[in-house]
Amino acid sequence: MDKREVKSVIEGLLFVWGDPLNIMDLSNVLEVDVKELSSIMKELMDDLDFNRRGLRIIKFNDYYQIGTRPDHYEWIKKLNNKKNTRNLSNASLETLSIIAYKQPIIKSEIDAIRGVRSDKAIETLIERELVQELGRLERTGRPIIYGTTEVFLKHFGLESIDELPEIEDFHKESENEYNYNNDD
Amino acid sequence: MDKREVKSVIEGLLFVWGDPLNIMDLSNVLEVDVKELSSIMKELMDDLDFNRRGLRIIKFNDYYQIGTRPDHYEWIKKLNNKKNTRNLSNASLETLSIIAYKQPIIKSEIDAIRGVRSDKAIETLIERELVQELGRLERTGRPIIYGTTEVFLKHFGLESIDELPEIEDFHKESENEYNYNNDD
Amino acid sequence: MSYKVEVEVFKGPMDLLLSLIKKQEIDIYDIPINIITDQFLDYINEMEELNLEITSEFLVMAATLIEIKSKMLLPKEKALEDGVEIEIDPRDELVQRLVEYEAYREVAEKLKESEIIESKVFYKPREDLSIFDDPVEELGNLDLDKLLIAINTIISRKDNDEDLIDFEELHREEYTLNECINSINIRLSKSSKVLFSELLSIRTSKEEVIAFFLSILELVRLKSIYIEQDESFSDINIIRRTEEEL
Repeated sequence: MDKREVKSVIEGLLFVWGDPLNIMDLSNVLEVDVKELSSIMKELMDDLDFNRRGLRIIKFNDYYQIGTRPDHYEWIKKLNNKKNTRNLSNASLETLSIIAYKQPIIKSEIDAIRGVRSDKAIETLIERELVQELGRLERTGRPIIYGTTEVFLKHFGLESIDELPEIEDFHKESENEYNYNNDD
Repeated sequence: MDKREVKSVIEGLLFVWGDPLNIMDLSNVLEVDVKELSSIMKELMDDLDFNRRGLRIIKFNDYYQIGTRPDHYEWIKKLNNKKNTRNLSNASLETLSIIAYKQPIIKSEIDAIRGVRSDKAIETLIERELVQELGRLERTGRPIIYGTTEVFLKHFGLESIDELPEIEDFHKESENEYNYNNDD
Repeated sequence: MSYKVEVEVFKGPMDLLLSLIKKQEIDIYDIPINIITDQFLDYINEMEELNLEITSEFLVMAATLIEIKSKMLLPKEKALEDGVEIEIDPRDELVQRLVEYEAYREVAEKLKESEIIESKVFYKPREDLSIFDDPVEELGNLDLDKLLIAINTIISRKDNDEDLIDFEELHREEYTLNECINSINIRLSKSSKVLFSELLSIRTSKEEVIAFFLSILELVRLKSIYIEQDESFSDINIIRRTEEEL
């Protein structure tokens, strides 16, 4: 099978599967090794974008999924009025950001950063499968350790956790700047 | 919207709809008159063929439907072999139980609950006279509404649908396994 | 000095503090602690006046601010860092916390934007791959247990997160009292007692619940049933009156 045909079959497979499909499974079906497939997938995703096809492929961790373009939302909504989008509250988003960057993290650390208790926010995030319990810390009280899920990546259109928007390294910066200002 | 964009949106619409979609519905959604749309559709179908995309659009009478290419059949079949399909041991029974408890219900809702398209299962159930069409929902695409039949009641020894055994509330059972692990 | 703030906006003391700093266009690394402390306390007073619940977190922060304020009046503590003696600013720790918190707040804003975009994507359900399976007679021996097991399996599998289902438009629009009364009478013809919860099913809409409830009241009025409850808010026992009671 030439590369073009592989791409074509991939479209078909993702269409049939509907749900996120792991690259290992694609590799098994197509009999193409994961590394090569990975670069073919990248090309295919770019092709679809470049040619402004009506469908796009998203990637998160090792999963690929085919879906519609966000900017076609208004048109598609006219046909399919069932999509209810529940966006997260600011408190949940704030909590989620902390978990995303600092994972694995325990609740008391989240609370300390936010300056408020985060129980309810964490509960919501777990319910929506954006956050999961990773285990417990072996110390007094055995606090639960939290981390983000694959749903989290998909929800925010991230390929992996490394794609989170950059934030300044505040620990270093605050120290430096602070000392600097201090000396003035 | 330029023609290219119209084509792109059509792909998205057919993808989401899944079933055959009437040109009148497409025309209403896209605000493009039927005659023009008809020629755009022809172009789009040719585009997909010419570029050997993994999906193709078929037309019958005034209906259009997007789907996979027949010559990809063997690859797609491997997808079924390679993957356990979420314990779909009993697609018909599963579909029947949803219709019984949630009727009146339309197909896209059954699909959403099962996470799988249920065309074949519904067909089987109608053949067996356990399920019937109750009418159509008055909205775009006029989807068919399904419900159970007298044969269904008789078969299960029920006097009325209210006698179905009680089940726990759908919403209470929110905790549960994690989406994508499912696919492994 | 009185400081007007929109009371509900703040998610906590950090959020409030950051807003105060932003409004004043102050350098976060050189906070005029007197002014900020006063404004923070003003805000708490205002909350009190409005009878809003002041969570302990706000009080802890107020105490911290006052402590820093008083330390600022004292000669600065010194510490050795890499063999060099440096002055410790009492604001140091608070500033670090604020900077960190602000960073996450900004990230949350960015995530919010991507969330909006990604929520506009539609996906499709999986095709029914069982067409590739060997045809088996799935509906061979049907019994109620199997049906129940099937629906329970679906329920337990379901991630009821995003889905999509709006049964509202499908529901029948009216539930007449007569229908509900009939249905209750049928139940009571089979057993002398039925629980209110047993009248309702998974498909029961709010309107239907209300209709059932009104029917019960009507039946009580007609003296064909009486009702009992073990305690407030518990399930309602609906009991048929016997012939002699009538």
